[in-house]
Amino acid sequence: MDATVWLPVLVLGLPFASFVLLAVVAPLRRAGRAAGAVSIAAIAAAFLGAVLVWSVGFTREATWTWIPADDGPTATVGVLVDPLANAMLVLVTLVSLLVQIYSLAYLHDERPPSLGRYYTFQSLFAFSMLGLVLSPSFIQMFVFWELVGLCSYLLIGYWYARPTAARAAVKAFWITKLGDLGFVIGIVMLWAATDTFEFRVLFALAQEHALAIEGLGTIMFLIYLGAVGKSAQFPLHVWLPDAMEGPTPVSALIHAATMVTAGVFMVTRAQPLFALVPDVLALIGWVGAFTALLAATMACVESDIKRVLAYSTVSQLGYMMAAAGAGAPDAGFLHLLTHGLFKALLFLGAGAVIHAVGTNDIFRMGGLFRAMPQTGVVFIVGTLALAGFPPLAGFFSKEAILAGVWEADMTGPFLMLALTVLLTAFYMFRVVFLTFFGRAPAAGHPHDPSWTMRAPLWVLAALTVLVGLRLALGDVGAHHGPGWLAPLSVAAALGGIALAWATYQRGVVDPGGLAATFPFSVVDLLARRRYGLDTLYAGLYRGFLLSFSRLIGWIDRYLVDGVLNFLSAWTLRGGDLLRHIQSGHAQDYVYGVAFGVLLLFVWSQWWPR
Amino acid sequence: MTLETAGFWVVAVVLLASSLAVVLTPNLFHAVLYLAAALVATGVVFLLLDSPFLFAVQLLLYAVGVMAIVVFAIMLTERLVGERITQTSRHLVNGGVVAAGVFIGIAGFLIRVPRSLPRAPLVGDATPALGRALVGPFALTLELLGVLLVVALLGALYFARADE
Amino acid sequence: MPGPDVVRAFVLEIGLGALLLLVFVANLGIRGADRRVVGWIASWGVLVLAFTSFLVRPAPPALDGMFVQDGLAIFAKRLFLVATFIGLLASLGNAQPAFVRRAGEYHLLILSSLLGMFVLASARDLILLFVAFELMSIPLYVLSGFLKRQEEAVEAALKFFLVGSVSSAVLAYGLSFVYGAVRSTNLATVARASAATEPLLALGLLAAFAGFAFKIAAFPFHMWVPDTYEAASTPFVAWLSVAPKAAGFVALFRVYLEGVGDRAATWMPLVAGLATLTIVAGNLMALPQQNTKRLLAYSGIAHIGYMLVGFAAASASGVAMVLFYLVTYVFGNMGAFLVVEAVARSEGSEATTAFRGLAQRSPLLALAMLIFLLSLGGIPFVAGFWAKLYVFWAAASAGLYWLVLVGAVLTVVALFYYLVVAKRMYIEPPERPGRVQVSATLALAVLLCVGGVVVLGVYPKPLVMAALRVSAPLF
Amino acid sequence: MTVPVLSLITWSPFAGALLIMFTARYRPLAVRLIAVATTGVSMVGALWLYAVYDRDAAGFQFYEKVPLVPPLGISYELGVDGISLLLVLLTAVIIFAGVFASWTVTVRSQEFYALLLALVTGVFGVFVALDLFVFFLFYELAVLPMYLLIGVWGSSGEIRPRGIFAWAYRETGVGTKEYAAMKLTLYLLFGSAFILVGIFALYVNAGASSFSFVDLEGVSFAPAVQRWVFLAFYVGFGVLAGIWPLHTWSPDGHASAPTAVSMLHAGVLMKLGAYGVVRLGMGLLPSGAVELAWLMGTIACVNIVYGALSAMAQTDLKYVIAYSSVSHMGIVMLGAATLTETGLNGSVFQMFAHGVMTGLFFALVGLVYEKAHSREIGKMGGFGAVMPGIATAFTMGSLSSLGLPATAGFIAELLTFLGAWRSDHRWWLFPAVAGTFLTAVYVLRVAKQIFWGPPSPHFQHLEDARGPEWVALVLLVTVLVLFGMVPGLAIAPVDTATLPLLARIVGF
Amino acid sequence: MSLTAYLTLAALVFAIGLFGVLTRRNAIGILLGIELMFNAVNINLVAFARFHGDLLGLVFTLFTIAITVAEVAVGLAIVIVIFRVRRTVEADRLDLLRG
Repeated sequence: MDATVWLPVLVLGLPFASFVLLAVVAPLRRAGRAAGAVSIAAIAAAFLGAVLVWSVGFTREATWTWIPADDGPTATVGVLVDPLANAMLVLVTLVSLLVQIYSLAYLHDERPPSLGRYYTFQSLFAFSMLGLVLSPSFIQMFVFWELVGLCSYLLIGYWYARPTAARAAVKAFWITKLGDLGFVIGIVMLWAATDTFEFRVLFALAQEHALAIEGLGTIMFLIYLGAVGKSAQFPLHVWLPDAMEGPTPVSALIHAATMVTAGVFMVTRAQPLFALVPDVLALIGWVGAFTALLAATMACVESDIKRVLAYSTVSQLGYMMAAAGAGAPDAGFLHLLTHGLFKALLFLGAGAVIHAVGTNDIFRMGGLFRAMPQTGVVFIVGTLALAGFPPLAGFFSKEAILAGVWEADMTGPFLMLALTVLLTAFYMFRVVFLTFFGRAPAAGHPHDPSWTMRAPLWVLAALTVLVGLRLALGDVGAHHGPGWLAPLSVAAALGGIALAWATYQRGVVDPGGLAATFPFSVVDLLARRRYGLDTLYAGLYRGFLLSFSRLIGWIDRYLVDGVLNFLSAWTLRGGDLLRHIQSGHAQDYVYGVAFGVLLLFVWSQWWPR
Repeated sequence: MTLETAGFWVVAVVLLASSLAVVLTPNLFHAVLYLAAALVATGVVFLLLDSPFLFAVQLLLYAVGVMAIVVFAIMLTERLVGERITQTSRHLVNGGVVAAGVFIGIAGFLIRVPRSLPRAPLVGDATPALGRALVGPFALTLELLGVLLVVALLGALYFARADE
Repeated sequence: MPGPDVVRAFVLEIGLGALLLLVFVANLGIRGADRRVVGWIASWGVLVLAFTSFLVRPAPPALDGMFVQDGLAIFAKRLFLVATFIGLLASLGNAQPAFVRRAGEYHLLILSSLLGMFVLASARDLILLFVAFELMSIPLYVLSGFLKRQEEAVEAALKFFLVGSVSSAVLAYGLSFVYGAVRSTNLATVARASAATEPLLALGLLAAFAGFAFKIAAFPFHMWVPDTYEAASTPFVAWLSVAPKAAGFVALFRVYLEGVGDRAATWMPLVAGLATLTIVAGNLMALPQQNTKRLLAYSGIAHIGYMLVGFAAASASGVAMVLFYLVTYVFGNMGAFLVVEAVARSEGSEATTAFRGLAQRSPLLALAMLIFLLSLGGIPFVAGFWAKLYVFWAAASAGLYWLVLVGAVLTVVALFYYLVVAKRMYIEPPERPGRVQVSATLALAVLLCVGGVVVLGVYPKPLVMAALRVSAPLF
Repeated sequence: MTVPVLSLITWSPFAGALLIMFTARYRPLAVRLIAVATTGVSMVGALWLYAVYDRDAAGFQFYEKVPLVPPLGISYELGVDGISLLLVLLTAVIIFAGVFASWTVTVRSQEFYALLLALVTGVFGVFVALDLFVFFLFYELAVLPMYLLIGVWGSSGEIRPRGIFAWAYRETGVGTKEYAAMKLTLYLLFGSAFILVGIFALYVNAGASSFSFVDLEGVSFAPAVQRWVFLAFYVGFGVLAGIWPLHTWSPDGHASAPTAVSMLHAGVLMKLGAYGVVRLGMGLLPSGAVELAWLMGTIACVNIVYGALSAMAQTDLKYVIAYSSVSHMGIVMLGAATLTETGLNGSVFQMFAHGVMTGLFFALVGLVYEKAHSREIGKMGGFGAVMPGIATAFTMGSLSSLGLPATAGFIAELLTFLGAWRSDHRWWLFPAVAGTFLTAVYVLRVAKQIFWGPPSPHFQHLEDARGPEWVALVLLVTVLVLFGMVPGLAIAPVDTATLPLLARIVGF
Repeated sequence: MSLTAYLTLAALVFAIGLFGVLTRRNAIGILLGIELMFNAVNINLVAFARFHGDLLGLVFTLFTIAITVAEVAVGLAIVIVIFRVRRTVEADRLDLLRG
């Protein structure tokens, strides 16, 4: 094994080792902060390794048999290192590292065993996410796909004693699992047709146009369904806002920067296959754009700071998917990377705010900029990046997406995305104005957090700026759209900011009044009810699934088993009835003999021979 | 119509009539008398079948012996109970149907027997041969019968004695 | 003059006759009310005969072929002797006045019935067969009412007697037709006659079958069984439930299978139908029983059905498997009845509830009962399993898969009521503490049965081989 | 002379049972130590077997043969191939864990352990027996002790008589342990009646006067025989494998049984049924299998979905797990019905995975029940805080149950899915996949209800698992994860057995 | 007369006997029915013997007659003991044992 193999394996193995260590050595885990140190050390080392891999920038694939079979393995595992994976490796390890450091302070009130549990899960998550990134095959991707889902479930439910957290955790698991059904059916079908899960083989087949499988469109659609669940695309996006019940660092890491982008990553990774099915691609694009818009409208009416960010994540994931659907996966991937940085920044910033004021409600905050200026600065940097201001990272990637969509002649999605630019700026600045400016509520003495929380914020803010600058200087992966695109999007963003300023800072526009005027009133109403989707799902779950299961349960107990009990009861009763022929009267017994004789006579004549 | 045929019909009527009387008459004592008649009629059937020895056995051993025991038993129970010896029947129709069914079943086989089976020629008195057979090949059977009779007597005595 | 061959053929009968005389004389000679010593004499005598029977070798037919001491007869006689020995042993400890004072009569009746069985097993002549049949039956009527002070006992005797006499009449009636059809009372001649074509022979064999069916207690000729079993004294019932049944089966084999060749198959559907009815009715009617003896009576009827399955196979292996079944049934069923006797003597009740918590009171007795029940239920590693298995195997070989399936499924019903007794013993708590007192002779009898069931369960091979050997010449 | 290792594995628990009965009266600790030692011997034996099994040679190995009844062709013939190898290992693991999981049985513990060990001998015997007759004997031995084990040491639930058959429920006493014990025993013996008939039919039709599997394998039976005998085997073994609609003994039985018995029964005995179908049904009757695969697979799909939905409807914890077994056994049967290499491998793998998983579940439920004295899910809540170890293990079991990767359940389900889509009845894939989702719903719902949520003050005194109980949990969880991460451990030997089987089925 | 005539006569007597057994309430009455049934057997046997010119039937008859006597003796003894214990000979009232 040469370095090009063992280095990525090492990057993958370090968090795993940390996980196993923490999982098995209970005293270490129960020590809490020591567990954190172990986990952080592991992820830091992994980060260094990832940077090393990235800086060298090689492409390498290595696989080993996982599920053996007679004629070649059914499934393999391995590592696939290429530019796509390299970039993700760095992003994942970096954000993980920062979040883990941040968590040390953020969760310092937790009991040591709980904290140990947290870091155990964090290590597992880092391992799973890295494994997903390095997957050379669909099956390995699916394995880690599920594992990150598991970590998401466990970490959303970190405060398992809270009923809301418990509910949110299972909801997240179930909804993403729903999408994963498609994923697994898709790869099973693909395997049945091609006998392989490996990207390399599949891509080669695609290249040679040898992948003429009946129903490839269906297969790819089903696989895409996995991404719909994981990357919170409409209509399976409903779990992500609820997932905010988890600790904020978790939201930053899993539900913003890394795990939720797995769907985008997968679609990007499998681009050669998706490229074969333009219909599915178009669908991906439309759904992405629609998701982006829909989530943005919901973000506009949300009052929970984390939920606003969550909807914004959904919205941005929609962008990425739209890009992938428009045949511009590079743009989408770029946005994935930049979004990973500034959304993590935003979440961690929000975490600092929540940590300070003890509430999630933006209407109960205000004037915090003075109390926690450092947090304010980095949060505004993140917001600007998200809103798409040059020269911050978000501007370029979003620009590239818009360009890609435009060039793919997908006007509808383009318009939706463009509108979303405006809305994004609006709802983010709504948060900024309400939180950091305006009148402060009387309660509490909020202040900037300790350095363990501040440092990650600054690092991320710096990276957001630096990456933006880097993108401004060179044109890494940027699409050159039409010349009017950049001004348009900047203008839209400015418009959004202006509207937010006018509404929430200056108060010249009454938000209530604005929401009451047509057509905003309809959107407002629907958005506040989350377009009825949560209700729909809850209704399906309770009204259909649980009721149906109760029906089946009833049928099983009282019909299927009932028939059995009926038979056995009748056997018993039959015995009871039959013994009445045993009347106790001697002559009735002679009747028995007589009947027996008759029976023999009759049988001897008419028995079928 | 030969003598035998005429005799058969007469005896058959008597036999069946007295048999029916046995199972239908309400007075148990009369029933016993009708049974005696039936047994005697059976003896006559034996005579018609050229078996005078069996006629004798039937009359002596069977008719008289059985009658004696039965009458004895009736007397005994009547003495104990001190009431009239009437008896009633149960489920006459059911019994009739089943008995008729059995008869029809038997008849169903009998009608398939060829009618023209000739009667074997008479070979003189069978009684000495009978005696030889009983002490010859049927010696063991006879001995067993002896044991049987003893045991039956033993059992009857065991039940009948009033001690203990 | 009887030659040595004749002596060889009759040695067991002569021995039994001598024993009868000895018991008779001893009974006369005893002064005082306690005549239980007669029981010891009879038991020892039967034991000696049992040992002798294992030395007896087949002999050529005697009395113009009326009487045959072949393998089947010897096999059956060994079985009768073992069963009788166990039955006598178990009744030795019986201290009821009737048994103490009338031990002479009791044992004379049993031994004479045994003599009837002996001859029945060897009879190849219709007349001899009928007489032996009656010699076997009549003492049983008396014995079942032996407790003549008990209302139930005498009632049972009357029922047994009435049904038995009617059946005897039917049997005799049938035999008269058989004789009429073939002009001979020799079974070999009967066997050679062409059966189905001759209506008189068919009628005769059918009617005679009804008579035998009464004796083995097949449905619907079984109806005397539960009442008689419930009311008569238990050791006698234990014996009654096995020995006359075995004799009945041997007689059935002699009349219906021996030497008839392929014609045997004509009986297959009839017997199979009767077997089905018997299995179903016996098992179903056993289900609601609360009295253990009654339960065992009905289960015994079901077992007869299983044996009829083997008979229905109408093959040498079928006969052999019935014989094997009979042996396991001797041990299993007698054992179960004897445990009931033990519990009833101690608890004064024959209800299944008397068994509550037996496992905690007398674990060994409970274990013995469990073994018997498992054997009766046809569970592996005890004798009854092989018995069922072999009859099924024989039936399957004859193509009667449906019958095997019916039998096997009904085994499950049977297990229900066996397990109910097991539940009383093992799962339910005892109603009162203390061990169940068992007399030494009864315990020995139970032990013999356990031994039989377990040994046959673990190593059935020699007996199976023996049964196959003796049944092969029938065809 | 070689050591008869299969006999050693098989009879060691039985020897333990005898030892316990005769030497350890009123000495509870000795009882347990004997049980640990003798099952330990089996476990070591099984591991050794697993280690030295020659994967290249394949076929039946560690062959033993002693004639029992030569004229009928019955002999004590043992051997293992890849499939039985894995199942022997499973049995060893489960019983070893089961001995620890029932450490706290106090009532009549001597008899309890003796019966348990006797039963295990039956289970081992079924997996290693090559003579159909001996196979059947072991089968019965594995079923019967259950009656007393449930009847004496079980627990009663409550089921209200309702519906159109309500009177029948009152008549049979549904819900009590006596009812459950009786139902289970009779139902399984009912199944064995079919098996017996099937075995006889084969024996008679082969005319070979041998009950040996190896001999019968060489006979090709007439298609009609194959069809009917396969059906008999399918129904007979299917009862034990919990096929719909013959499964209703299983929820009642498993719910009423004491911990170790539930573990063993759901974990291993139900596999006897599936193993029987695969080994005898498919192994001896290839054309019958092909002809009736549609039936098997379709009913398996019903099992998967129906079992999962039924599980979802339950309010009694043990019933949930019991119905989950019904659902998961559907995967086993489906895998077999696909008649493909991956499907069969998946089937066998699922036997193993489900065995460990459900063993773990029942061990946990037993612990929870023992501590909380309740099986009502609705009455529990927040146990995670007081019993984190049990909660963790339960979560692990849940995850395997819903087929999460890196647990054994995933591999099994994946392989079955792959097989299903390659079979002649592709649509089987969809109910099977839907089943995993339904499983996720009910299993996580239960986990949430019991372990998550605010801790109730009522249950604050509860304790986590202790001492010997940990042995069971850790052992089972480890196996579950190990085989999930390194599936080759199981598949490599299994594949050597499924391939020849398939060659016979598809290539006949 | 033909053989069939005798056999039919016997069959009728047999059926009448059976009828009596089934319908009489008094135990002694039932016994009389049984007698009739055995009687039918005898007619059969003698008829066969005569038509076949054979001795065996007569031998058989002798044994049957003797056995019938023995049966009746035992039967009557049972009736007597029943009467002594239960004060009735009505078969219908003897139903302590049932089910």
